[in-house]
Amino acid sequence: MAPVATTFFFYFLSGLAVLGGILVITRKNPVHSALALILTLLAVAGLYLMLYAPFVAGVQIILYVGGIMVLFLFVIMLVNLDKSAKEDQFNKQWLVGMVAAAALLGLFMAVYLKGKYLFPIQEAKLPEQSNVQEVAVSLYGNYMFAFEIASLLLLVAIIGAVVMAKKRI
Amino acid sequence: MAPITTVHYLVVAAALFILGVIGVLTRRNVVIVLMSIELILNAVNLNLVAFSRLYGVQGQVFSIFVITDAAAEAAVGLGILIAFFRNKETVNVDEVDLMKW
Amino acid sequence: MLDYIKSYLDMNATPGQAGNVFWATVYIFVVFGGVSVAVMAMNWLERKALAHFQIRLGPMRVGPHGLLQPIADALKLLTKEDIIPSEADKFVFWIAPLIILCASFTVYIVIPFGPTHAITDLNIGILFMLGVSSLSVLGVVMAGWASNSHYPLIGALRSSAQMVSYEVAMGLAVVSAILMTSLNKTGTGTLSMIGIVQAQQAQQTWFLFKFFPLGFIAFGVFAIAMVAETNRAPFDLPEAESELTAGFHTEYSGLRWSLFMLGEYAAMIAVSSIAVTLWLGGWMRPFPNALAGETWDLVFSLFPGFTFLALAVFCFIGVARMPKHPYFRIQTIGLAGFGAVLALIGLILFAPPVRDRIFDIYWFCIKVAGFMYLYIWYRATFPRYRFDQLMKVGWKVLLPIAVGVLILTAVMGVIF
Amino acid sequence: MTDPTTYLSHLELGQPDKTFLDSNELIINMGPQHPATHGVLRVILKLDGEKVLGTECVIGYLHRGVEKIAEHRTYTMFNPYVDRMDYVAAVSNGLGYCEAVEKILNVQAPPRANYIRVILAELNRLASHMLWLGTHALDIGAMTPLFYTFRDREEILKIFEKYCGARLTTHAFRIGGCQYETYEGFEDDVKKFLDFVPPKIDEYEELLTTNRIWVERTKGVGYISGEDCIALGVTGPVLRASGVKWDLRKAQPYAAYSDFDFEIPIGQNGDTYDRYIVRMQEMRQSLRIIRQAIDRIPEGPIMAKIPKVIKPPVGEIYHSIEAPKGELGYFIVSDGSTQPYRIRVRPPSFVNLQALDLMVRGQLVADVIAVIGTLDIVLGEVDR
Repeated sequence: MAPVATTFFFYFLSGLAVLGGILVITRKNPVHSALALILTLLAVAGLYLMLYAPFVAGVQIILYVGGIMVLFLFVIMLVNLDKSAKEDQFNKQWLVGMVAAAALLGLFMAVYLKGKYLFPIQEAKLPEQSNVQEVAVSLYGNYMFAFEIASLLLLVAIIGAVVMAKKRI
Repeated sequence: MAPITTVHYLVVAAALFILGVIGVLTRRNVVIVLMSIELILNAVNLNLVAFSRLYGVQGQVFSIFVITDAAAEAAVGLGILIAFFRNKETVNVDEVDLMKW
Repeated sequence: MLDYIKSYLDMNATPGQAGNVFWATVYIFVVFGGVSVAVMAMNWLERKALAHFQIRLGPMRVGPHGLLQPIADALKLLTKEDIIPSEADKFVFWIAPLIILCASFTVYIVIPFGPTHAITDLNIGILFMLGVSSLSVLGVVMAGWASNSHYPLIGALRSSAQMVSYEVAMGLAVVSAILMTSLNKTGTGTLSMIGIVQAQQAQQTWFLFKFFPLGFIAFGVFAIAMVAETNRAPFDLPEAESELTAGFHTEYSGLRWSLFMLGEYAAMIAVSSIAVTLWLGGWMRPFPNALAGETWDLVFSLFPGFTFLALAVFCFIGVARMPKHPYFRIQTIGLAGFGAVLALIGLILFAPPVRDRIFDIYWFCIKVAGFMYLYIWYRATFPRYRFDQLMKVGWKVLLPIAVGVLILTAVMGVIF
Repeated sequence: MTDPTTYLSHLELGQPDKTFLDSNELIINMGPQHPATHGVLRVILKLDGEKVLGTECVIGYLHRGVEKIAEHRTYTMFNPYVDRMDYVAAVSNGLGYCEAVEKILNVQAPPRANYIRVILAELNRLASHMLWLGTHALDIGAMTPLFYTFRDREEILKIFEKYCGARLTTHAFRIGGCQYETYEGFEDDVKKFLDFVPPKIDEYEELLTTNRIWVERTKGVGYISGEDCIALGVTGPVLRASGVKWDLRKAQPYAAYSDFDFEIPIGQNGDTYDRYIVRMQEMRQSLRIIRQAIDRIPEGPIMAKIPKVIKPPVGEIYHSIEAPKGELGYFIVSDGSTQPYRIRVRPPSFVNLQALDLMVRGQLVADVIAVIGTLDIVLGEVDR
């Protein structure tokens, strides 16, 4: 199935993503930030679908939005933030931070303008229907070791999170 | 309008990345800093997936690893946040000035 | 125009696959409208069935046997004052029910009512369903938080913990079913909802009976987890009336509250559809292998018509038993009219061209309706779990069983 | 509305659990408008997550000053008021009051009146326990038993209605006996009821006793030891479920209870499940008593000879009976006039409610509901 109205959806979704990103870093209330982040994540999932990566899009929704963001919201509710919402939201080095970010942006611009012609414009034909199979073959074939390491990482993270969050185990 | 090419996606990814960097560098609230890190990771993922259009499926595999990493990071980060909040009753990064308690 | 419709009807793909935007839109309206009607019917049915479990009559006043009660309820809820607590976070409070509603309705995009009767067939169908249905947790959490009140907050914390925990067991049970789809010559499985049913067709068995009792256990895990996932009795702690008044939607009223209810019932139907698709052969009629052949096909294709005729007969019995009093005249006429409409639909369903197209949808819906009845039955029978017991069941019972079944399924798949 | 923390300030609340976010204690008002507090009980819960650190009951929302009213009414006039205290067991209230006044007057109700009293009081105990079972099960989430128990309670109320015209606040007894002779067919009605109820009780037990979720929700929940019960003055099924064999019907028989053969069911564990079992057994024992009473009911007068104007001698008296919920006592001080100088009621619910805090500490919110249900309180009696 060929995507319809690609241009419109691209600008729509990327607009949503960037808007969400701006809201994330400007909102006072962390819950609003989290909602904005969810917006960004969903928009990015839509962009994945447009890039013929449905499996990554599914994983993005199920893990990021359904898992990680719920964790975030859960923690925001646990730590009562009413007091801190009234305080100054930006740290003292915010000017330095902005300058650094601007510098980074400049770097990106330079790289894009210079390297735009390095990679082929012609897209490789990735069959959408077998996307999941291809990802699976790659994941359990070439990247088997990395996959196992990732599982170990998750185990470590579980233990770490439990140790951190629980005072008395 | 011009057809959407990989460069377009890269620009979106760069914008998200910069937003994330600004968030990390300027915000005081740990939760929002962690969320900004998620933004950065997403920007990276978008780059990876965009390039996987050109060079094959490896980019998508890597983005899955990045998502795994993000989950681990969020779990540990929020765990630290809870431990920190329990001791100092605050979630501001610039008040994290003790190495132990 | 007619040719256009005809050409579509002869096509062998879902509108989404065919890239047919017009038909996809039509399907979306039909499916969403159908789900809304099903939710209303389910509402009435739950109240009636629960009442009869509990030696009551249930709604009897609005329409014959309370048939118009859902409409009256909907009107009442729509016209009710919409209260937003003054201390609430208005925007989040406003958007939370919409998120739940969207999450539970978006799922229907990939539900296959028949080989071509789906809005579209994503090749990550089941992943999409699980992912989107997990979004409703967000709505619950946001509703609880935005109300700025203790009971909703506790309800939200409970339900987010509950839904996230049971998602794990549910996902693992689903994986073992997906593993079964790969038991063919090429060894490639599928995540597509239509592909899963077709795999059952190809393997000549429902996955419920595959590797008996493995499929059965996986189905059982899913069936329990899906009740917990939709916050229904006996896992209805987030909205445990006796403990938390109404859980996360305590502060909601009127239209917004009805959106929560709509979302909840839609989610119930959606997860039941997953269960039917994965284990009960989706749109397939019972015993396609044992009772094969033209005759049996014909017999089973008469079921839809007979079902509606039976419902019509029920209505006419009800008409006969109506009290012969002028007060009940309108109700009697209404019930008779309803019966007549049902009988007419039944007769239409006997017509061969309709019969052949409605056949799959009928069997799918009947299986889902069975699950809906189970939900009501659970609610009438079981007391409520306590939170720690619920977590214990989720993590210490269902999860190990699901992992064990998954491993055993993989082993069996390699052996056979 | 007072700030809930002021109530809690004098409470010695347990140390917060360090395993959770201890900076985040929740103080929750459960009630007075809450589906599971059986009326207008307000419980202030101090929670640590889901764990209960302490409770404080705030009562008095239904206070009507019944005891004060008594000081301005004659003994006869006050009789209907007592029905309004424990309104689900009005007959027992009336029985206790009438017997207390009879005791201070030093008259004896005739045997037939005593038998009628026993039959009605035991029927009332059944009704009370049925109502308890239905609401308790509803609190724990099982909806259906409520309707079953109400269906069967209806039969009892029908008998009451036929006997004295009232279903709930019966005012069935008078000082000195009963006002009404049993109506025609009373014995048949009661006998029919006796055959009707045992299968129904089996039905309730079928629904709950072996139901896994029910057992998990009630076993080990709300434990209270026999010593604690005695120390707090807890009586009734709650006391008996903790293994103390104490029933006023046996310990100091009143009315005609000494004539009957019945057992006192006791439990061992003192948890919610045992209290449930004890009450179910008590229902069967009540049926046994009613059957004996209806078989042996003597003929004779139903009213003792008492003066038209009741003027008890100066003095004080305490009389208590075993109401469905525990020891229901009346302390009457008479100054020799037609009106009591003071009447103090010892309501079982009020005293049993004291045990709530002890029973729920360290347990979960859901257990508070179960324990409030298992204590079987009636707020009309707690607040009087």
